[in-house]
Amino acid sequence: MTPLLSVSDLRVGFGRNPQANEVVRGVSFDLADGETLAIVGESGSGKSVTALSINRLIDFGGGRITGGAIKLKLADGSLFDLMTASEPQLTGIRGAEIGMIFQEPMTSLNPVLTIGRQIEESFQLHRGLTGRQATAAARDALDRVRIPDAARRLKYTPNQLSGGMLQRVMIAIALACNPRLLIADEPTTALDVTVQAQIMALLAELKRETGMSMIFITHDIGLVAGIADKVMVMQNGQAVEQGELNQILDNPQHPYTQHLLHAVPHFANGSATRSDGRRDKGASTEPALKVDGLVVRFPLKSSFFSRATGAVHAVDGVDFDLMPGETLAIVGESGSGKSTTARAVLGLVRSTRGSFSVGVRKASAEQSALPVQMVFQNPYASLNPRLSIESILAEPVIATGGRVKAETRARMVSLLERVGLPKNSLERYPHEFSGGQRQRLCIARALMLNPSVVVLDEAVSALDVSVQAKVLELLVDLQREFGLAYLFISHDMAVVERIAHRIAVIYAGQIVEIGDATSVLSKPKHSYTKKLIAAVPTIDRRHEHFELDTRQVPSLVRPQGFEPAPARWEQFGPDHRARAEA
Amino acid sequence: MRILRAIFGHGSGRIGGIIVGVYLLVAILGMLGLTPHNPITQYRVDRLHAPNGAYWMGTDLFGRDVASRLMAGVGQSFTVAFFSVAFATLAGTVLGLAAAWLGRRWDGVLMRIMDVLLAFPAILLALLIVTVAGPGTWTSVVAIGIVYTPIFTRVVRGPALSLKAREFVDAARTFGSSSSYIVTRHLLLNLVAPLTVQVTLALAWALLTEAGLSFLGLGTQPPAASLGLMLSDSRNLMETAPWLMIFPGLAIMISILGFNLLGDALRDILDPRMRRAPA
Amino acid sequence: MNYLMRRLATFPLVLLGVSILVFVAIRMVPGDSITAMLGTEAGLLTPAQRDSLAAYFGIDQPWFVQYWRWIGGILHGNLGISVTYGRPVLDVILERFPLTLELAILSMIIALAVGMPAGIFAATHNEKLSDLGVRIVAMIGQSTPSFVLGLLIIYTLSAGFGVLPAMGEFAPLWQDPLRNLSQLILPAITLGFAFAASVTRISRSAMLDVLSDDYVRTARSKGASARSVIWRHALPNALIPVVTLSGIEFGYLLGGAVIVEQIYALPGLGRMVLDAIQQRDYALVQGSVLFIAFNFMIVNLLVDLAYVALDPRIRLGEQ
Amino acid sequence: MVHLTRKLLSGIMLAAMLGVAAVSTQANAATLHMAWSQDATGLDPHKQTAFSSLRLLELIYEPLVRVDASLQIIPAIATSWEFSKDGKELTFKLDPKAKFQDGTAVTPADVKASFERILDEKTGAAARANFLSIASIDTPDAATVVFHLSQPDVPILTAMSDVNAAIVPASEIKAGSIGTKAVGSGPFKLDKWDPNAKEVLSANKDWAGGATGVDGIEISVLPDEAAILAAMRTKQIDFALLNDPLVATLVPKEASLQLNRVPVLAYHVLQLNPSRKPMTELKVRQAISCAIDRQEVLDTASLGEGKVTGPLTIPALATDPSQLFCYKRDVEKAKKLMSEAGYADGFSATVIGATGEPPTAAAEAQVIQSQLAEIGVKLDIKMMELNVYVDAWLKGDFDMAIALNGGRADPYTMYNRYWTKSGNLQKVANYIDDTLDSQMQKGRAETDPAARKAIFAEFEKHLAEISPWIWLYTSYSYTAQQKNIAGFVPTPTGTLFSLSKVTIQQ
Repeated sequence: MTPLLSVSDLRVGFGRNPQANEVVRGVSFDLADGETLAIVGESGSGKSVTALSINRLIDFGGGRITGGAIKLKLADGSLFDLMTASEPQLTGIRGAEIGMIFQEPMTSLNPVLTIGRQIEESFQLHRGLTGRQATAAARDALDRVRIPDAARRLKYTPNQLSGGMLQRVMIAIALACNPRLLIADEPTTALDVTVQAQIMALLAELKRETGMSMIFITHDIGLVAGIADKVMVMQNGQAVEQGELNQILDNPQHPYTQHLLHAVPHFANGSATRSDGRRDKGASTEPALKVDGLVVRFPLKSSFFSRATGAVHAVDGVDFDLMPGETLAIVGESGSGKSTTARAVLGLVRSTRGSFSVGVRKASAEQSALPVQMVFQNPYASLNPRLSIESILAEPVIATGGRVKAETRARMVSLLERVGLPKNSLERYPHEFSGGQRQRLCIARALMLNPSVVVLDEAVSALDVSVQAKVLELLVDLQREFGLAYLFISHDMAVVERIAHRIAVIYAGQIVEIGDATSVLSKPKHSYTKKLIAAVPTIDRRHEHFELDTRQVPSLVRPQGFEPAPARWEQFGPDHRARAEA
Repeated sequence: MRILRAIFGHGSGRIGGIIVGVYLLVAILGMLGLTPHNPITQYRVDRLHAPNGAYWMGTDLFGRDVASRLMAGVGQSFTVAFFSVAFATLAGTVLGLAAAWLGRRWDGVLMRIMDVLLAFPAILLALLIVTVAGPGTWTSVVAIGIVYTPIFTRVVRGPALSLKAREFVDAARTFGSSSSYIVTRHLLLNLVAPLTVQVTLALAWALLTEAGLSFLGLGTQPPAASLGLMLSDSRNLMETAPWLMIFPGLAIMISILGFNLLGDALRDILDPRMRRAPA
Repeated sequence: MNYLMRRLATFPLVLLGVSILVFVAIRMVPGDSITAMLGTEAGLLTPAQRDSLAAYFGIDQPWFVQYWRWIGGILHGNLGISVTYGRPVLDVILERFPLTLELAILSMIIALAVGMPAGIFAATHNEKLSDLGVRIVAMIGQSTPSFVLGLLIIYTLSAGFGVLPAMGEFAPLWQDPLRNLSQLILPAITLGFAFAASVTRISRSAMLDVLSDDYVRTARSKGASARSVIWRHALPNALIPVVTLSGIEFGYLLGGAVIVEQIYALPGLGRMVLDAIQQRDYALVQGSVLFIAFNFMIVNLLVDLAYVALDPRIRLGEQ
Repeated sequence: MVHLTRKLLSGIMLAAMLGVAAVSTQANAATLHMAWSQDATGLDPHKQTAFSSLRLLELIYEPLVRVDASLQIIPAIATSWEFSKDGKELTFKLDPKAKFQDGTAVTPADVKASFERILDEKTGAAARANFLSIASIDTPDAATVVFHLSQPDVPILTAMSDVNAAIVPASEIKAGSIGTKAVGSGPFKLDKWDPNAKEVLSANKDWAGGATGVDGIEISVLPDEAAILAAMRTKQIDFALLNDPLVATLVPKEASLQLNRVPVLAYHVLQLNPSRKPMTELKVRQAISCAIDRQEVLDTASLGEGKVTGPLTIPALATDPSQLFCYKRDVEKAKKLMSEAGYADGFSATVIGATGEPPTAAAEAQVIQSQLAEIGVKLDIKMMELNVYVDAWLKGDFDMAIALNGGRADPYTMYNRYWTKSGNLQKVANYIDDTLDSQMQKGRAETDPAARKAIFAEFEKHLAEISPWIWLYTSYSYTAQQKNIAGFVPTPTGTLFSLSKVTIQQ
């Protein structure tokens, strides 16, 4: 039987001379009716380019297909040659036969058009529906992706919906005309983990309903387990391995696949937590950082002249302590207040209430001028592109009133070496480094002042998975070596599992569960923690049926003068407690 | 050097770069007096000669060599354009950075003052300044400079505000870097690119504004030549001696073309979005 | 609404600044109403004659008294009396304003009607020869001083073809629309040429930016045709910079186009102010500058409101 | 898209052409369409001194007498006039037909009230200075006015020919409406005035001078003279006043147009400031006079449109310039004079000029700059907005000034402000000696024309020799007209009064 889609020896290049700048170098695969192929790879592997070549959108992105063949089987069984098709022919195929969804739902929908119009367009283009008919069809499409109150939502513009909702709208658009092939290009990467679970569930369900085929592109091999029939692993523009799901996951042949499966953090329900440096119950060491009743509120004003009418309670009564040499991970989803907490500790946002005390470090003879330092999420944004690495590393020293002396330079060199960067880095500029290297630079910069506490705000989230693993290793090594205390802010449970000694789960500005990492991850007590953990994809849960949940994150806006009720805590172990639920 | 190579690797940048380069050369020659004739010497027996072997671009009402005046005029016009744009850039950068960095009340006050200048009809502002101070090269510089200051202030303030919210500024704050350090190294250094683009485009406007001021008799003072003055002096001789309008007119147009091409090229080269890797 | 109130609240402040600036500046210029009227003959006046003329022109008081009187008048809706026109300043301004407004609107229509299609055409033919052609024409448009273009048009039409729209004796739109249009079309083209060139360039670059946005890719993935992608998806998003530019330019044009009005002998605001400066008609200069500044601010506000209409993401007043 | 653009473009062009065609065919036979580049600045005939205001007011108001094209005094409101033997009494007989445009007759009381208004310091009339010798005014009967003078004053009659001495209704003076309402006795009534845009004049049917040749005049203000020429080419304008010789000289090239030019009394002059070093030195001033080639200034700045002149520009009194001091350029002599004065190496000075006033000012300054450079005088040119210039000029705040000064039909009226000890503009002229002052006083009292001519010839010779100013040339007053316009007589005073008899031929 002929496959639905057959790609053979696909080559794609960019620029003036596409043959010389090939990004995809000879990729071949077949996709049968109703089958799901997952393409896995890190950035630059050519997986997205491969996907965009299938419906020839790559033509508009500056790319040129330099060789190979792409054939699509149409409904009548005839073969359609996508390589030689004219642009008008292709517009007839796109949307009708091949639907596509993208990574960033926020930017992939036209910001100035209502979502209704954007869905209707598909029906107009391929079904010739207009007016009320098109509107009705659009409403049905929204219903189909489980968006409640569809009729009203049709009139919304994208900015009025959350990322998860928008990705559903995207799916509704892509599936409007019941294409037989859906290409999903990292559709959940930009989403929170619970939302990701919902989208995955939706895709799986729709696939069952329609019997369509799917190409699912992701960097997260853990995600693949839940949805794919076949897996293709890509590296440097080539498919290094492809085969059945179980075969790839259980018996990988290529070293790169093995690396992806084993060297990269995957969530293991608390079984992969650190065994070193556990909190010593008896010891009465001073905490490196103690946070007491932290509250951060942003007043809301309804007009220039009037007083504040309410406030966004971004952080609402958070306390924790952090011992030297310990990692406390604060996990939560976007908008939960985890980053605000970190920024408040550093003084980047003004706390409304609460106190911090920073313990003096005893391990080191040198007194640090500023005991708390921070590493930011985006290594591309946190280094000034116009300064040399030397200036960047010198800045904390200058800022604290120091002079750049020979010993300062020596410290720079040794730190660079310690974080694994070449010695000649000092004269270079940030753009000459990769993302992972830049994050190492940020770490080196944070260590310049010899701090006792380092706040790591999503410090590895923006990195490719294999780089992530290495940076995590570096962080653990540095912690041991310098006795650093880490406040590790993250949304990624797999990463947290690898580095945290203790975990605090934060939800709507409040800590709902805190305690020993193993205990929290393996025996979550609070319903939110449970939900969070259940949503994390793992290699072990294959073809699992995700549950759909359409609840939104609660609003953090409270009326003026509102104070939350004092928390009641339930203790579940020597170092594990959760907020009592009503 | 890197930027020069980039400009010459860019299609329209190459053309713009060459044009501006040639003009700079001509301007320098003109200012050094290395012209075929003395630009202000009146060969009064040769008045209003059409272009010929001795006078490549003809002579004017006074029998002065148009080619030489054109060279001196390019020098003069470029001087006014450069200094006025430098004035506006400097003032606009300082004010824009101050508004963005100090924020709140300072921002409000400074931007309201800029609003006043912006809302004030530009040509009238220039006219009043020139009338009060008396016309001349430096008055034109100040007048054009003041007119463009609010524009530069806005150009600086916007990106400065977004830079202020960037993570590397947050990082600097966590070390306790001083305001002056953050403003100069983190904000200003990153504003160089957008400012460069704005400067090339503003140079083109400044040339045109200088011509407009000269048309109203408020620009360069005779017998010195500027492109605008030559052009406006030629207006009633357009029929008698068309070359008096054609050459300075072309000279202005081509120079502005050059600046615009260069500005566009710089925008392409310096705009990170243009370097965005294809998805 | 709040935003609107807040913006409007800054108006008096800015206008106060403008009023002080214009008041001080115009008085710093040497010469006064008397020398403007009499020229060198003013030297023949006896001191008593000068005093009585100064009283007639209302420049006999110290400047702060004059300013106070003027501001007091404004608060009662009275911008003063123009000494050249012998009529209330506001009447004179409002008589000239329709022409300026009409000219500004016409030039903007020309600029948008020519510039936008040209810019979109260039953007969709990016880096091709036709793109280069459009860009060069646009740059020539931006680099031609309006007086050169105006004089060339007048000369070519009158000497070459023996036709020219009626000069002087301007006919308002409501009296004689055809004559009015014929008088304004050439000035509008003169102004619109450079304006259209700017619009071309800005719409080209905005379109190029937008065409590389993600949602355009989404539209293509739906199977939208090239035309639909441009007109339905890209254009509404590319409009904001065009609106900004047109708004600013329009705001400037509402202040009058001195040079073009002079060449085409149009009794617009720009020439009126220039004449008023030359005739040292203080009340008229002050009143009209204030009026122009007010218009400029209103146009800016409208541009900001247009953003909201164009782009639902923009909420005004958020920092 | 391309199609759309093309359609739009052609649509716009079509609209433009249609409009153009529709407008260029309209014409009103009985109305003279006129254009000038500068508009009147006000309507009070006693206060307005600007050239453009006078040209308008002369069509509306009448003085007692007028001067004709040869500068002879001719009747206006007065049919006859007579000086008493001692020259201290001047008697006018008024035209009984003279009527104001409101229908009332012009009476001796109106004349008396008008002159009293001029003499009243509260009026602020600049022309008051010319009438200070009036001691009292008698109105013995309904047609006679007698001026009693405090001293013999022959030039006062010429001064009275100026529209600044126009007769206005006593009732309007009382009402205080002079300047807001134009009620004169002249050939045209002002129907509408839109300052800096246009004037509409209609024929005054009751005018004592008879019927006018046209029913009305519509004057458009076209600020750009090249645009005036363009409008004349397309026959929109019948008659125009031009200032710029560069534009005027293009008129004869058009077959359908005619250029009228007449030498005027106004003179282009380089005013030195003899109160400033080194112009305090007679030899320096003379050196400057000798170093300047006046013909070349005229040829270059004004395309030769004019005539080199000495201080006197009135044809009947003027001396042949070639007989004046150093009117032939003599650089050697100039250098010699300079070194005698101790300035062999020259000096630096600033010359001021008004932008566009006259249009040739900048060009004159540049030629003079270039000529004076040859004797080591380095001139710095500063062009200023007219009012700024006037301000500096009146304060005498300049080293040298390029000026176009107005001329009068009588040399005393023209120069007493500068070259008498009590002259109002002594602070501008900054030079006076006994010879000049006594010559002026003699010329003022002398009633015999031949004797006057001799006195002023001496005056002129002396003035040229001591060179406080360097008189350059007189230019032409230009009017351009369609060839079917008949009856216009240009005069040296620049008046357009003869438009009252102009006709349009079909």
